[in-house]
Amino acid sequence: MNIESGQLLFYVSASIAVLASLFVVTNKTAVHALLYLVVSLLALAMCFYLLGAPFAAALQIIVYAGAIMVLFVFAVMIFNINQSDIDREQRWLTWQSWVGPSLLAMVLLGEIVFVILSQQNWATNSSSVVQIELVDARAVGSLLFGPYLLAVEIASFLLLAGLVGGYHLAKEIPKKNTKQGSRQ
Amino acid sequence: MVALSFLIWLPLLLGVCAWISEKKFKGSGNWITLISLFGMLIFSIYLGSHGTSSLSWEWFARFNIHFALLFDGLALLLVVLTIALAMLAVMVSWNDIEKHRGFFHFNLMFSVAGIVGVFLAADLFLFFLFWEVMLLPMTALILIWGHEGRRYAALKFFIFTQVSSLLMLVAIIALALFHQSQTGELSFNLGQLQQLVIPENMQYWLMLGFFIAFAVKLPMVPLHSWLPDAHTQAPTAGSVLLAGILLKTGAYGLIRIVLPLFPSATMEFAPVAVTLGVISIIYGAVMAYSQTDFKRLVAYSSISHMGFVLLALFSWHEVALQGAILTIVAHGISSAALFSMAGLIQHRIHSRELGKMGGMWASAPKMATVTLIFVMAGIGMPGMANFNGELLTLLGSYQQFPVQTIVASLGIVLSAVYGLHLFQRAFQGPPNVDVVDLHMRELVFTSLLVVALIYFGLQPHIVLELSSETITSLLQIAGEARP
Amino acid sequence: MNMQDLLFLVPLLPLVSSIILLLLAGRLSPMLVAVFGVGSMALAAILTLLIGIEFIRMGGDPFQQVLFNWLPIAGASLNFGLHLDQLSLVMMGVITGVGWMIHWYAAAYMFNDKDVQRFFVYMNLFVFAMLMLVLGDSLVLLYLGWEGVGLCSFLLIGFWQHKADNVVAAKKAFIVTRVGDTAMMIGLLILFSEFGSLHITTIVDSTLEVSQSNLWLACLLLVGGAVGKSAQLPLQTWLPDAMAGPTPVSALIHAATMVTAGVYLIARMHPLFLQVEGILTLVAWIGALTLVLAGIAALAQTDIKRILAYSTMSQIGYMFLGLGALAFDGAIFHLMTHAFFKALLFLTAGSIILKMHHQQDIFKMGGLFKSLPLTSTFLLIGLLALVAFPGSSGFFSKEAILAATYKAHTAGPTLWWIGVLGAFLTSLYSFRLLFIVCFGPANHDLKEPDYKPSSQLVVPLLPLVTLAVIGGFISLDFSLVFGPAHHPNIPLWIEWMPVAASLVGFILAWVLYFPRKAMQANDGLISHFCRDGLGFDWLYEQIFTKPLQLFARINKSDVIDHFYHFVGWFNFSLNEILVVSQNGKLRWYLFGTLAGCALMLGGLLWWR
Amino acid sequence: MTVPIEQGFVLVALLWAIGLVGLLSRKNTFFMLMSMEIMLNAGALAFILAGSLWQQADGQVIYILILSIAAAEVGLGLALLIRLRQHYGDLDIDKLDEMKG
Repeated sequence: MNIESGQLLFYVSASIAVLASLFVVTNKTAVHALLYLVVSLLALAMCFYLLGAPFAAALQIIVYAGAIMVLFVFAVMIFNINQSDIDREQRWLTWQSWVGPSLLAMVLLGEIVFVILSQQNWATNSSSVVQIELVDARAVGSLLFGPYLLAVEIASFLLLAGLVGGYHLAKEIPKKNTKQGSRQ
Repeated sequence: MVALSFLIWLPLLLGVCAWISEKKFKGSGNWITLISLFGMLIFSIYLGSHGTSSLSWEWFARFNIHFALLFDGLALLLVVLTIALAMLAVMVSWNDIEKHRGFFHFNLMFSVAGIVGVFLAADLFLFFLFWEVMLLPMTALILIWGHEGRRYAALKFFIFTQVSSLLMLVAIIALALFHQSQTGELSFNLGQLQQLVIPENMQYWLMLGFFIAFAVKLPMVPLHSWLPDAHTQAPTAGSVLLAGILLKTGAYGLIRIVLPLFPSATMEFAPVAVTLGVISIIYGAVMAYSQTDFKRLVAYSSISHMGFVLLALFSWHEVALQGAILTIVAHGISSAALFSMAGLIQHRIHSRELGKMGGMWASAPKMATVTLIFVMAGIGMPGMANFNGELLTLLGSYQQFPVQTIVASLGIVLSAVYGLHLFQRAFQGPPNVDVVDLHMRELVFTSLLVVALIYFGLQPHIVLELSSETITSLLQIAGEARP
Repeated sequence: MNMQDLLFLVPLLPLVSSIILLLLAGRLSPMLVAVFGVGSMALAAILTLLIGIEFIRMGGDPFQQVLFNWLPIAGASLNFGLHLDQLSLVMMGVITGVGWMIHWYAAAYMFNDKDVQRFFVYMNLFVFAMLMLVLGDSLVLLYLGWEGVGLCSFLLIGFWQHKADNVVAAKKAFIVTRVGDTAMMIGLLILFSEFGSLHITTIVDSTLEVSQSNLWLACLLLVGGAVGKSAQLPLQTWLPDAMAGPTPVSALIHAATMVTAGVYLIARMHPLFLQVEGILTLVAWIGALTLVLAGIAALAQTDIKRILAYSTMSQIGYMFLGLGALAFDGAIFHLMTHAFFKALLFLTAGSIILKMHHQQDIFKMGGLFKSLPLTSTFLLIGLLALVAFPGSSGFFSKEAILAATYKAHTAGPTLWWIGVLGAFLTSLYSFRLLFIVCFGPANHDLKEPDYKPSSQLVVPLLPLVTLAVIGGFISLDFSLVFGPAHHPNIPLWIEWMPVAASLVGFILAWVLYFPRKAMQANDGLISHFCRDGLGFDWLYEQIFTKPLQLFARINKSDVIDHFYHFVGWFNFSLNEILVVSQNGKLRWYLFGTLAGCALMLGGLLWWR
Repeated sequence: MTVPIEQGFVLVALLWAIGLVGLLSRKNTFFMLMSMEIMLNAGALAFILAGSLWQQADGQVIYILILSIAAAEVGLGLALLIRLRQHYGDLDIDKLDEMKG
């Protein structure tokens, strides 16, 4: 693979990810934002691949951009978003609401970037450019089911808890318990 | 000796018995508590008659914490005092308690267990545990059966004690860790810790941690402000226990822990402590004079009396130490007696205000006579127990701190001022209220108190003999620590 | 059996009687009460007499009796022991003898009072305490008696406790004397630290080298104690108010025995006083000033008992003068004769007051010689002894003191002249009292006849009358306590000068006070000032009582507590402030958290 | 292929900051959730970067764990959002302020 083109590809996908993320954050329509999010995730998957983690890239596409985003899509469907929601979104998003968070984020970003750039010796080699080597799924798998077995188990518990909790919470609730219901 | 630990389990167990039986048969709790306390009294004297005994069970082996008890003369003295005053507390509040009577008895016995534990503990961790244990039932006593301002008083009592005992906990842990750094092993055992040679500076800070905890309990001005509220708002039984014994745990801690563990630091600190003691004496007396509430007045007078103990203990003089122990016993009896009189009066006229009393001698001469004797004991009438303590305290402290002792002597005048103020406002002058005189049960325990006060006034030997071992060892430590 | 071994019974008898009366409160008839109360005193007095005879027969050597070990003070264990010597024998004689008479009289005087039993409890307890005071072999035991008599004095002054005034007077007496007691207590501390013991003989006979300044201070403090108990300047204010008690109480406690305890104390500890410079001169000056001031104050009184009270104060002033002039034996002699005639005077006054239905104002009396001839004669005899009429008991004792004063190196002519002035004042107020009470027109409507000679209110007075007249001829021997008596050679005019002064006083009293018409009390400003005890009460009120009360009122709720309240308030306020930030808005929290992160990270980078 | 590693981390920071801005400024909880996804992804990228830096598989392992956390979080979060929508009719996060002090 061409080294130059790989690096170029990385920059392009990174730019896409950043731009898509920006759109996610600023968009007023939930579905559009969601689609931008998928784009952003896919761009990141590309990055992962370029960084020598093809397995992670695959998972990013299948699980993240696939399964998890489907959840979002279902949610949007259940929400039944219409024009009034978009209008409300329009009302909420005044320019004032952006000032504070942006400033804070700028400051933090500046600080973090300063920290990152002020580190001189990132790796053992003197250059800050790293030769990427492929780490394949086999290595990941043997590690995952070796030393990290406990973490895997805990993650399974977490998912189970998430499953049960999600089911319980999203269940149709009796009308009398809702505020809407009591108001009517 | 396993039997020793019964002194702690028994009150707990019997307290539960009293609780249950009070639920089944109304009024039986009083008798059960009284009889079991009496049994414990006999038991403790029997145990004490065999001389010093001790016990040590491994508890948390990892931290080298032991369930270690030590029952020597001083402990015997205070345990007997505790049980006797607990009996007084039961008799005083025979008909006073209206709600949760069973639980009341349980709390009473629970606090007795805690206090006895404090007096017996020979392991600092255990000591701290009991120190906290005795706090809970006492707070409950104030909170549930107290008078009008009980919530405030109970909270104040709890916070003061808790904050100060945290300092003690820090000091205990620091001490144990220091032991580890010196010998490679954690230790909470008092005897082992006494062997430590602690550097001057560290000794001073550790000493302060313990000192503040005990000074709050004692209490010492300016850490006294929980006491008037707690004593005033507590039910009579609570006041009796508080004034009679709980304050003594502070003094006991000073004798058992602060003085022997940190001899040179206490000597360095002595001028400050003694001055604070003198301030307590004078300030307590003046504040007692300012009060119009019977119990509050007696509460402030306790501060004044315990100032003498502080003065005596930090003088590091044999006579003064004798005086301190005599004062501890004497004040235990006389203040408990005065609080029980306050309880009897409140039971009759439903008020503690001196303004609502007056001229009660006319209708209740026996009560007046008994109160007069208690007041006179309190203000240091020779021939009564308190006088011996004060005299020995002053004689001993004068050798070390002449100026402070002379100022402390002024407390004698002030004690007369508040004592007479109390007595005259309540019992003399134009009759204001008619009260029922003492009846048989009340007469019995008040006369026992009178006899005790006069007996210890004329024959203080037994107290001093029991405590002589402690005093001797303290003096030995002092001799080694003095440059 | 040796009579002296029964010494312990002398204090024990009154104590036992007191305890019996206390325990059987309300169960005994007044007659039985009197039998117990007076009987115990009679037994004690007879026992004292027997012991005294034996003691003198044995040559007067001090006798010790240890009853039991009291205070095991480390290194100086203290016994509960009695010490009998010539000094304490005389004191014991006065206490039991005069005390017996007063008890007897009191039994009749108080017979109809419903609290007669309580009265005798206190009286007997008082006698016990007083006997402990004089017999105690250690200063602590003496202090026990000292406080005990103070307590009984308090109880007896406030005996009729339904009256608020009596109660206040009782409290005042106790607290003012307690000031003195405290001084004495501090004195004990110093003595203990110097001598390592509180046993009187050990201290007195000690050959230890002691610091003069400490000893001086200790003596000064002992004088402070004496001054408080004996109502001398500056702690004299309680005595006139103490007259609120029943009259026999005034006779026993505030004339014959307790108030002279200070004199006893100084006499008992005199070897210490001889070791330090100047302290005896101070004692003499205290006595001299008190005797003059009390004499002046007595002149303005209208209450018969208050006159006698000031007179007592002034006579004790003489005793202090005697002590200061090294005439310890003279002082004790005067103490004894004073006990005789002042007890007589008080009891006589009591008889008059009883007849007058508790009227104590002398201007409401008058002409009593006609209506109460016997009582008035007793009064006259008592007053003659008081003004030291030649041949009466008071003459010899006062003469002894004044003669010694003139010569003594610690006193001198100036003090002697003051003493003579005192004699003049004594005579003036005594005859003022006599003239106003017994002569002139009657200002009352008394119809009853005088007491019968066989009355129980008269019989106890007869021994006192006899002693007031001939008591001066009793020769007391104090050689083993105070050293051999020496009679200074003094010019004749000095010996008779006090008599002349008394004569002048008599004449002046005749001119000023002999009632030619109905008399009125002088109500001028100066009279008021003198009647109120020369302003000492006012002064002490301003200096001590008012500030204490003010402080008590201001600080009732304890200023230190405010600090803890502040801590509580501070925390609550802090809570109020922090609660504002807890607005429930998730984004706000997040913003806060991240701003904190930004700050910390920034700080870290800045100071790295 | 070579990637300047600090540039990778700058990308992480950038994504994270964008997510943060969204999280702080959006009132709609749905958008907040999405912003959180972006932030999570930034975190995941950081681990992948570190993994490739050290030539170790651990980074990817952690990525998988992050993935499962994200899955659980999204599941629960969306369920909550559905309840929220049922209660209030909209997804205004500021309406959930009953825990204020």
